[in-house]
Amino acid sequence: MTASPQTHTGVHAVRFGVVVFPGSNCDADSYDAVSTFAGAEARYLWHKDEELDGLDCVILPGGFSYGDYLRCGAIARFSPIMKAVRRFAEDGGLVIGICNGFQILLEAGLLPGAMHRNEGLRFVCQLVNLRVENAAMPFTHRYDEGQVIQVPIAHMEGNYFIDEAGLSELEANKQIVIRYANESGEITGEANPNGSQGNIAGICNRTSNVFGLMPHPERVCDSLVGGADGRGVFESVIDFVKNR
Amino acid sequence: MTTGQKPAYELLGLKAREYDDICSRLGREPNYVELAIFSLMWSEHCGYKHSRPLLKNLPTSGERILQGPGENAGIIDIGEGLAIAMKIESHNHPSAIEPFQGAATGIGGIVRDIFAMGARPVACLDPLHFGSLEKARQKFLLDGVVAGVASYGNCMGIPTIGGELHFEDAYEDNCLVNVMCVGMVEHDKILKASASGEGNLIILFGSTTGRDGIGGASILASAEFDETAEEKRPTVQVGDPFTEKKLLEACLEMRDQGLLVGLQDLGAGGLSSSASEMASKGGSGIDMNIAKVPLRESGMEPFEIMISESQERMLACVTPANKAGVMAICAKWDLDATVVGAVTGNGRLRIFDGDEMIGDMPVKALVDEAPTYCITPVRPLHEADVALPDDHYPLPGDLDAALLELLASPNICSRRWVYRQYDHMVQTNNALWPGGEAAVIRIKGSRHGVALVTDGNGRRCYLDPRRGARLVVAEAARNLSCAGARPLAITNCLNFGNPEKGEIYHQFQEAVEGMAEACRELETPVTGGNVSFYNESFGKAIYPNPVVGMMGLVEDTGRIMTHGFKEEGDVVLLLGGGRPAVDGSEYQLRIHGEVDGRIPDVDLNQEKKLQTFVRGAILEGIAKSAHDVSDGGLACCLAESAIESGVGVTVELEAGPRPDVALFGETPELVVVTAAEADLERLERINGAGVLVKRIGRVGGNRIRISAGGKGIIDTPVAEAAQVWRESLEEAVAG
Amino acid sequence: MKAKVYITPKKGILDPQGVAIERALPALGFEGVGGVRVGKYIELELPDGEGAGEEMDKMCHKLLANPIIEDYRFELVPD
Amino acid sequence: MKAKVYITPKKGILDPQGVAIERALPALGFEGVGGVRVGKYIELELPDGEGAGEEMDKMCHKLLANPIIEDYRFELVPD
Ligand SMILES: Nc1ncnc2c1ncn2[C@@H]1O[C@H](COP(=O)(O)OP(=O)(O)O)[C@@H](O)[C@H]1O
Ligand SMILES: [Mg+2]
Repeated sequence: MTASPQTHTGVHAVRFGVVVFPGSNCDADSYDAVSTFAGAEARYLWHKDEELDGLDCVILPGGFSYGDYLRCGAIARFSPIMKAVRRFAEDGGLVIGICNGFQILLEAGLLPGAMHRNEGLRFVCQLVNLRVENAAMPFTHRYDEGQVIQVPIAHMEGNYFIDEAGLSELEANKQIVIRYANESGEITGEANPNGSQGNIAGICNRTSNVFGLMPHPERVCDSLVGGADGRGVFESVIDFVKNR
Repeated sequence: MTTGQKPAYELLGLKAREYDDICSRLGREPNYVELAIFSLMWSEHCGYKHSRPLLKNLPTSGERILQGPGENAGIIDIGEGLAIAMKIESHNHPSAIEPFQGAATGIGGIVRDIFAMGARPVACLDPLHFGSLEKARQKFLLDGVVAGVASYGNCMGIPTIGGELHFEDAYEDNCLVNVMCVGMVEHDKILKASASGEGNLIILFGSTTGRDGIGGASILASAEFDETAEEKRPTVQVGDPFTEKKLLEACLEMRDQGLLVGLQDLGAGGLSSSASEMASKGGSGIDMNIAKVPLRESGMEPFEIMISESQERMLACVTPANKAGVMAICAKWDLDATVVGAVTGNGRLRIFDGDEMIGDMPVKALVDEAPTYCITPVRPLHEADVALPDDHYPLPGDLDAALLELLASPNICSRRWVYRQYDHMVQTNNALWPGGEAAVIRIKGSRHGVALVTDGNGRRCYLDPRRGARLVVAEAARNLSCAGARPLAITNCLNFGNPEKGEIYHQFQEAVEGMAEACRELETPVTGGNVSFYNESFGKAIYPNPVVGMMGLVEDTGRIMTHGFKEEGDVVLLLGGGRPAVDGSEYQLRIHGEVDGRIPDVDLNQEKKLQTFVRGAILEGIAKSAHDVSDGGLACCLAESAIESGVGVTVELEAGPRPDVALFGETPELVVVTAAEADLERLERINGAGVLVKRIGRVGGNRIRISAGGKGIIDTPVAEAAQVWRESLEEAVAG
Repeated sequence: MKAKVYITPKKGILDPQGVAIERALPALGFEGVGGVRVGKYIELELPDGEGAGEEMDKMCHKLLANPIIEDYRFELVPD
Repeated sequence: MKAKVYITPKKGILDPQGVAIERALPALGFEGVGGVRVGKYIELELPDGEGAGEEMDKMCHKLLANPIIEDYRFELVPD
């Protein structure tokens, strides 16, 4: 492991790595978003890299890795870097998969379940309301439980599926982190943009260090371009790492 | 000759005279490979045979224009060492045959044009025109085209942030699918499509070459459709946005490492066109070895390899020293790359199959010397000299119902069904989301932004092509001004019928001249564009439709204007001297079922003053909303601002034209602005040019209320208007 | 009866999915695989009767396949 | 040899594409069609040899199908 970089105040900057797969297209957005936070720094990771040196959090960004041909995330999960990501997660490292990144985490088995095509069979790009179901984990502790935030989605396959047993387990372990809701935080069929089971928009693993979500928090970190409700995700990570 | 086999040149679409011309330029008869290449380069699509002389009239230079027409895209300086590359193109014929793949490969093609200039694509816009949605076929086309744009643009990670959507019977057999792409580039990184330096290498990279798209450009875009359209189908190409995304990243890496002498995409005309254009721009020649081209299919003929339009391929000119660098980048992105040729000094395109030379043509003859034709223009009978009187049509009994019907018109209602399918947020630059006057993207790390809009109105151009084209340019500029941006330049796509006919040629000539006048007056030079002829079937042409893509500069992204009302009590002002008319309006078509009369002409000088004033009011922080009066007239303009905000409005008009004309008549040179009472004096002070300002009402309540001469003529709840406006398109598509 | 429909990209038409899979396979430890073509496989139940074959053909042509870029064939299996 | 792979949505699991097709059919004049399930059909060439079946099974399980929501079967056809 290489030595940790230090900021001039002597405090560790929180180090994010953004994985670039061929076909990733939210890699730069994630990188740019992270770079706006004081005390954070970002670097790109190439999908053929086999090591993750000195990182605090790995982002699997949105996009169409390998064109999303065959199935979303199906080919990307075999990239060399995914072996390193798996080890990193097993050692307690923070991993966040956004949109295509979430799909890759599912395909890789780092999170349970699978994605279907959206119920309406069309690509859906819009702001949605999300209710924070679990605000006691590394990626959301800056939000309040039950808080409603506005974050955009943009996907063709975000219709989350898991079998009954798996669902009970998710619920029992508080692994459902965010759900699609209406403005007042009610979980309704109308508020569900893609047919996801239980309006699930994002889940984590049992140890809550791996987080996958279809909405794009990196797109709402600047009110000039649509809002700032996504900042909490990155602020949560930064806080969590600093206080670890 | 009535029987027997037609000569080869004729089957390839060349005229006898053109064939003789080729022979004299070669000093002999061409062989089949050469003939195929000539027929492609001298097709309407590549050779601009009927448009070149007229396009010369367009203004193309200006202080900010770094690159005018001639390269893959135009380039406009936006300061701070940055520039915008932009270009629009049609994919009408391929989309009519296979809407999904036609639209997808349309996006693919225009995006390649942008990164061929060394620019990173930051936005796409898609002006679309179909026949009436009441027909199942039109729904199928719309659905497929939108899904195709979405699939390609979304995968590439380029936000589709604007466009247009019109439905009119004239497009029933010939839909228009125009696509525009905009890119960002630093001045010193701009690339050109030129091949120079004897001994430099020509590298082909990207997808393999197959039979798909053989003859696509020349056959599809240079002929009318008829019963044989079915037979032309095998030329359909399938888009591969994943490969294109890798191509994009690889090309920009090559650019950053300074590895390229020139870069060119392969579009219509395939290798023939790309290679000869690169040689032409570099003042050089190219020797091309087709035996080196990686093929997707076995048994391809040499001429097929030269004219294949397989997608997702690029051609680079590279010094021998930089070859390894280029190859390494291609390997990194898992792209095939092959040296297929070399630059020579002889000014010829020579084709080799291994050691055997199978073609030898002067580059200049191929690229610059396609014959041009001027047709005697004939003014069509339907073009009228006078406008209709205000009382030409009976006054509708229920004006509220007429307003709702217009708001529900597929030409006016919300386009959310479309843009929801486009990833319009990726790259996180959207300072203004789709649905407003114009799209605005920020420039990261700068206060500046870029505003973008497309505009085309075939119906008006049909009634008067010159006035129509002037109006299209003026309206595009007005939309940008209403968003707070200063219009800088346009790109354009000229969609017309068969130019060999006098009436079509007349429409084309008038429209180009009208566009030129407006661009000159409004100081928005033309940086490039595209011509799409032969948009006609069974002898019936589309409406003449010059589509304009315009960009403007936003000085401060903190000062962008939107059209929704902002606050109860704000004063509603009508700016400008335009007089509404029914001729060519959506009201005329929708309520009275006609397209007739003569559209008003735009006073470009007044228009310019009006726009300067509107921008001033925005920059000074006086205007709180701005919206131009366009489709559906003043009533729809007010309703849209009310719907956007959920706040109503009360307006009192003077007794003037008949109520329906006042409400729904269309006119250039009118903008609705709202402002706080306290700011009105300041507004007056900045009105140096004396633009007409009328105070017409106040924002407030939850109804849209309009009276004229003291008599109420509209009283509609905002919620009701909002509902029909929001839901109509989705219902029309589903129903 | 039951119908099984096989839809494949037309010969000579690019199959981006097939190409992407083929290129990825070696890295996954599958060497020497070529000619990957990805199509659709659709199963459905339709009413028994005389014209079932014709009906299926029409259905494939109009909806299930895109005859411009895809070939199709189907089998009818009595229940 | 050649392999033909059939991938189908698991029984009892939602198939949004199948549902959409089923809904669209009556409007196109196809009545009484039900149980539409949309899957994938993949053809590929693989090296002849002993373990071809095992190899294919692994490829299907690991890559071509997602065993959580999809079933697969394949046929090997000697050239
Ligand atoms: N085909 C399309 N794709 C994406 N956005 C579109 C499309 N058509 C229209 N829009 C967007 O919808 C909004 C309204 O369109 P339109 O009614 O044509 O505007 P205007 O009346 O200002 O000309 C604009 O933001 C426009 O960019
Ligand atoms: Mg407008």
